[in-house]
Amino acid sequence: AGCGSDEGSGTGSEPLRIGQIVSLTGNYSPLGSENKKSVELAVERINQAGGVLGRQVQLTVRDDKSQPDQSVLAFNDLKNDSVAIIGSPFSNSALATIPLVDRERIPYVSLTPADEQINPVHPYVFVVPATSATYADRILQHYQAAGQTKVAVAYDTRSSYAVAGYKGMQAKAGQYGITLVAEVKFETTATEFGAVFAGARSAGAQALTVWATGAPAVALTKQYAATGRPLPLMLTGAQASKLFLDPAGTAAEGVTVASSIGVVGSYLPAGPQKQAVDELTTAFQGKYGYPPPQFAQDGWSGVKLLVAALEKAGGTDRDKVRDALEGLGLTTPNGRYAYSATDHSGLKAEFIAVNTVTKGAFVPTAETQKQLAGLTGN
Amino acid sequence: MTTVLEIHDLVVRYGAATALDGVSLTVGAGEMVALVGPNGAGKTTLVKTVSGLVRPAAGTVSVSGRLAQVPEGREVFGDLSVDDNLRLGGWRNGRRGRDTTAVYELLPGLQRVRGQKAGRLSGGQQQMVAVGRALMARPTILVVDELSLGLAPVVVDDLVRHLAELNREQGLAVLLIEQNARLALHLCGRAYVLEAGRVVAEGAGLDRDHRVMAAYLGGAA
Amino acid sequence: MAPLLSLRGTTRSFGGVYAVRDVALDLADGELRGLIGPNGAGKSTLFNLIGGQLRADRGTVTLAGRRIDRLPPHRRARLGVAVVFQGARIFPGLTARENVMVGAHATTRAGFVAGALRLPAHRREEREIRDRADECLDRVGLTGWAERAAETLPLGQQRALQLARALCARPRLLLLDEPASGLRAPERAALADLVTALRADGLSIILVEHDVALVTRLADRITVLDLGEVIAEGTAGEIRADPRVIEAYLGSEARV
Amino acid sequence: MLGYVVTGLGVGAGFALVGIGLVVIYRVTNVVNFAQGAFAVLGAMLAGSLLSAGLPHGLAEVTAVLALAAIGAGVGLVAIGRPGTDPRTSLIVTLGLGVLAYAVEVLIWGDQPRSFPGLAGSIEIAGTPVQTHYLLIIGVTIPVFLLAALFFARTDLGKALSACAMNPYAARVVGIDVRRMGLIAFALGGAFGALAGVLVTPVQQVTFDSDVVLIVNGFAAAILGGLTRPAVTLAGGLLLGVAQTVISGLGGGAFRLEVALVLMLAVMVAQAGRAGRVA
Amino acid sequence: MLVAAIAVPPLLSRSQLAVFILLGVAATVTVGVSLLMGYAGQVTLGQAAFLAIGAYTAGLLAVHGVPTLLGLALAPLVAALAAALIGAPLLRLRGHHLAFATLAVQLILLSLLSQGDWAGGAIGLQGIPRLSVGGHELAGDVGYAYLAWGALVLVMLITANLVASRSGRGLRALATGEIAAAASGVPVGRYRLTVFALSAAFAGLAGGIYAYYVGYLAPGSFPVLLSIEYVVMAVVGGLGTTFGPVLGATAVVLLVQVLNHLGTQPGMPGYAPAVLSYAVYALVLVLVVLYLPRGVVPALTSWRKGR
Ligand SMILES: Nc1ncnc2c1ncn2[C@@H]1O[C@H](COP(=O)(O)OP(=O)(O)OP(=O)(O)O)[C@@H](O)[C@H]1O
Ligand SMILES: Nc1ncnc2c1ncn2[C@@H]1O[C@H](COP(=O)(O)OP(=O)(O)OP(=O)(O)O)[C@@H](O)[C@H]1O
Ligand SMILES: [Mg+2]
Ligand SMILES: [Mg+2]
Repeated sequence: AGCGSDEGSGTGSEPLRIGQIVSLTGNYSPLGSENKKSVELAVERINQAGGVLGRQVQLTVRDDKSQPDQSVLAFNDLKNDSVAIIGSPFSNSALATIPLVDRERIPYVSLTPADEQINPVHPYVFVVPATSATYADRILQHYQAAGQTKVAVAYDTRSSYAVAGYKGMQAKAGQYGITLVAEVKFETTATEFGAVFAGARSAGAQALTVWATGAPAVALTKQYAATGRPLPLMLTGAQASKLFLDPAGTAAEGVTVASSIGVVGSYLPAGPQKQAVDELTTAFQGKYGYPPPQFAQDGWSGVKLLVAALEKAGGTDRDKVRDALEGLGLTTPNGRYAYSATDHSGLKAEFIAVNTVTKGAFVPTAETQKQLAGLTGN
Repeated sequence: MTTVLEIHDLVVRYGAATALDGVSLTVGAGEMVALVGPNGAGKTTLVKTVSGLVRPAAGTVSVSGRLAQVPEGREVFGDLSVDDNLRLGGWRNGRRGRDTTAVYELLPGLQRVRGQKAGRLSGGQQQMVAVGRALMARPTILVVDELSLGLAPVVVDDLVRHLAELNREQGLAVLLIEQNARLALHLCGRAYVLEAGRVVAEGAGLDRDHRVMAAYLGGAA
Repeated sequence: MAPLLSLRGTTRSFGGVYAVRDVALDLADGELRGLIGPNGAGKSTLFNLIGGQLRADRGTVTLAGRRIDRLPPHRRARLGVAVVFQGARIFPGLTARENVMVGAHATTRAGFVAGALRLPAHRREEREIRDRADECLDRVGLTGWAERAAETLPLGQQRALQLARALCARPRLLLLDEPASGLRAPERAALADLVTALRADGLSIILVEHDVALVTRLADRITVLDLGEVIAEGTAGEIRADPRVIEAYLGSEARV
Repeated sequence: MLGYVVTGLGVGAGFALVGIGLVVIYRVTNVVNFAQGAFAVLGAMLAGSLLSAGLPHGLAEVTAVLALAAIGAGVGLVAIGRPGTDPRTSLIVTLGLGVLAYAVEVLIWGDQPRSFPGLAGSIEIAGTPVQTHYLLIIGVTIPVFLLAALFFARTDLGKALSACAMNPYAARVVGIDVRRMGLIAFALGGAFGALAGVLVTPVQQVTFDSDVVLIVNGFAAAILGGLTRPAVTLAGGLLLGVAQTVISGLGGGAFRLEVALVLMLAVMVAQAGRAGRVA
Repeated sequence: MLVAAIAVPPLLSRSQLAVFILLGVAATVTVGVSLLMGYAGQVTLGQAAFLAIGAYTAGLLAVHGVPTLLGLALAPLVAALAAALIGAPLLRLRGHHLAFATLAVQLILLSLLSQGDWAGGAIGLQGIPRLSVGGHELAGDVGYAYLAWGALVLVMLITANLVASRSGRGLRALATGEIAAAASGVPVGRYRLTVFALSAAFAGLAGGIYAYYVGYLAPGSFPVLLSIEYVVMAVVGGLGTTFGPVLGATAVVLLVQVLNHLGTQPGMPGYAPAVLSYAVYALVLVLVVLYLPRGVVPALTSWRKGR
């Protein structure tokens, strides 16, 4: 207890403490470090603007080391002093912590997209990133619009994000009149993907969706390019950042990538939605020198959601904050959130963009540009 | 006479135990010197200090010339062939160091197993490798920690004859530790008797000294 | 009377080369047999075939009428075979006394559970083992060394330690592989006395030694091995006179 | 099928290259160098930086390899430099230094993944496309292993190096400077590690913690030969690579690792069964 | 030790208590690792696999309604059984081969778990009930602290007794001289297997406690790095000592916690957590093993004796 620094700053009243559990070391640190940067940035700007409820926000960060039990330790460390907790980008960490959240009844804003967090609804858990199922939905819409009915799916069996995405497509494909003609599995440590392309092609697929995170996506894309781009390739939200573009390099040219709308914010029409994106982009680019990746958008949006709920609740009472979150409608760089008592996932498929990588940048497809045009945020 | 090995007031400790307690010893050029004494007297410790494996607490060791050594416990390179073991013995002698014929002539028992891994040899064969390896270095001073250990009598005969010959013809100096004290004293002109880390007797003709033989070497018989 | 140990057709080769070839050997109960031969003749290999460290390619090993050649070494130890290996095979990290206590494994039984729970039966057995170990240490003249870490003992004492460990198993058959090597004359004399005493206790012993004087003094009969085969067997006098043995092995020793 | 095999050889050659560094160091020092993966990662990151600084391909990679040889010697100095450090202690030290490398990498290059281009394009073998870069990896690996095997088996220096691990005491007795040999081995290990890193990065990517995957595969390749035999390491790596690729090709992508590991274990146990009867 | 285990928990804050519990769990596993490596001479890089087996045994049984106390009792048994089955073929391997084999076993186990829907797959096993004894649910952290440290004291007692016993002597002998041990009547194969299973049982017991305490299990909770960390803990504390594992585990766990707090202080640069936790951890590790190569406990002992 009492681990945060004591001195309050600003108006003289006690600072308002928010805890963040985040992976700063280990496998998930590339995600976690972006989460942390953006959360800190958001807090910093809110404090500059006078804080929340007239109080300065004080952030206490704990590293979960990409390990679930360390997340539990971190939670135990943070829970007493914090009004709310922003959770780990590692789904296992989040899932290990949620039983404690249920018990302690403390608002928990999760930065990992695992469906298990919201299905069933945990009263105090709110998810910020669009879940894999949401992405799956949007990708199927895209295929439907493009008239592609035979689709192959490949997924990393070790990544819960990828497995959930695959399951989402499997469940909904029928609704969109699409058949999954080939389902190819691989592992996180795979370096060779000849079988993925061969499997898709021999099944007569018109397009291939690959669900993966991290290294395999890059290796797969490079190989995709090296083998002459045998069929249209769709990647998902985990690839919608420089984390993917940089190492993949020119191999990524022409690949389709689904992303949150914030990634292609510059194509948005003027309006609150674009403003929300621009605010983050300007601040983030200004401080760190590169545009905010997806994980930064999530962290930032999480803080915005939490702060809005605190303002709405008019105090730090945990139950009131929770209730406030459930009734909240807020436009963030990720899109407009509408949590409800039965839906703690907030984002819908309309806030997912489908882009093509062109000259090392994400460019929305024509269809998506139409979709974006409708998103003013009002 | 110039000395090739000079040990002065050597003290060696293992933790709290003192293994050598002020030992001085010299070997002159072309001289054969025996070092005898009961088990645990400190003979091996002295050899290890000479080769730098054990750091003395006090005292000095100075060597002039090329020193080679037959260590206690054979210490062959187990996964290398007999041939390679011998060659490594002479590895600082360039091409000459690769010529193993002389050693095989001296130790014909090795000839049959020259391609075998040394670690798989019989105990006595390994001892031959250790001796042969030391000879490959063409030393000017040879330190032997146990010569006859595990060797058949006929082999010991040959080796003793050969060492004497090298000493006579090439002026090889030898410091010899040998379980068979009578043999050692017979071969060497001079000897040191070590007990409990101290030199208790020293000189030539110790094998004729009945008192010494009786007290330290198991009777004069 | 049937022999205690009996080998028939015992053969073992390494990579096509015979180390032991068609050896037949009978050891009477209570006999002390010398085994000599040139370096690499196959003496240690033969011991390993009896003790179970190596498996024979063919042939039989019979101990007190029972085939043991397919048994693993620890089972043979339980049947009364104890080996003192060439060189110093001690257990570093254990004290001298503990080294010897390990030898008692062959004749005691307390298992993991008894040990982990410190059952009274186990504690009683431990006391017995300890007493027996001290007795064995005493017999080989290591009483003063009991608490020392085994690897810090000088070579001679390490050899004696191995012998004490073998004795702690209360064996019927003792295989001694060059027990005197590295010993000085006084220790050598003490060893000879000990071996004589053990023999008087009824132990059967096979003694491999290059100290021919020692072997001829102690052994009833001597077997000579060369290139894996028995080339001679007889009394000390017969062996010393055998020209093949002189040529291959004894050299000038024969004159002594 | 043949295409998968060729690709598998390329993948396996990468594993073997990581393995050979382990072998070289182990063979001389008895130390399993847990920093071997870090050598690869550092080499790759360094080469990437040199490339983006404008150095041409080839020069950048060679510079990185040389730099890592120096770093390798430095690691060796810490791990085995103190007289009397036993190999198990050194192993933990290399583990520690591998972790230290994380800190350095995060400081200099950040925690985001990196990659750089290699040989572009692919060729078709028996109906399966094979990335040209894999052929480059194979083309470099084979001579490296030939040289390493010849070096250890035929040259005096090679034998003197091996003697150090077999019996450090005896090595000193015959006048080999065991410490210096150890440092040479670590330098070679650093160079091999970097070579592995710069060769596999174009088909994959590196993050500071990629070393775990690299070392697991490299260890797997090297262990078949008891961490001492270059030729068996190559065989081990290729076996591993081909097995994984073919299994994926047959549609068992999800069980690639398990099958390959079980195969390795089976080979190891069989080997041990054969060796077990001798001694 | 016992005193510490009894007296400390009530004095700790809840966040310290959580560290204390997980420390007990880690130390319990480390005692097994130290037994294997320090006394029996077997290296393991996959001990977390048995932690996982114990944890999943307890977790799966509890999820399917088996009384939790029974689950806790079965956790070490199943882990030991698994070790015996795996060990039968693998223990023919020695040294680094065995180390690699244990690592491989863990990798295989992890991938089976992450693909097994029955085990919750990669997403993990949720909703594990808390331990209940005779209808009373063990809900408070203090209870788990007693449980974890009780288990630790138990495995330490077993280890200390065993090592001093006839079998323990056999084990220590075979670790340094298998051939001579076998010739002295030590059934080498059976002993190696038994001690392997016993150390797995320790890990399994720790896993059972872990499962009920955390209430959630996933393959990600048992990474290979965790296995390596146990080895580090054992070595840092001092192999072949009774208190080494506890001290080693405590040192590592506390160091990690302290560095986490330091690195995440406000005002620290963004790379601070990573750099601090890697660099300082690494430096401390390197210095400790270089300057106290036999571990902390032996160093302390000889220092005390030396005065
Ligand atoms: N590593 C060690 N640690 C502690 N004591 C040791 C160590 N090595 C040797 N000693 C002790 O030092 C003393 C001298 O041993 P050393 O081996 O030099 O005797 P030695 O004369 O060679 O005996 P031997 O004739 O049996 O070979 C002995 O008391 C021995 O116990
Ligand atoms: N494991 C092995 N692999 C290969 N060859 C072996 C092995 N063990 C023994 N040999 C060979 O078998 C032969 C007999 O060896 P053994 O050790 O039995 O001889 P020995 O009679 O005991 O000799 P010494 O008197 O020198 O101890 C030797 O040529 C040896 O090289
Ligand atoms: Mg000696
Ligand atoms: Mg022999």
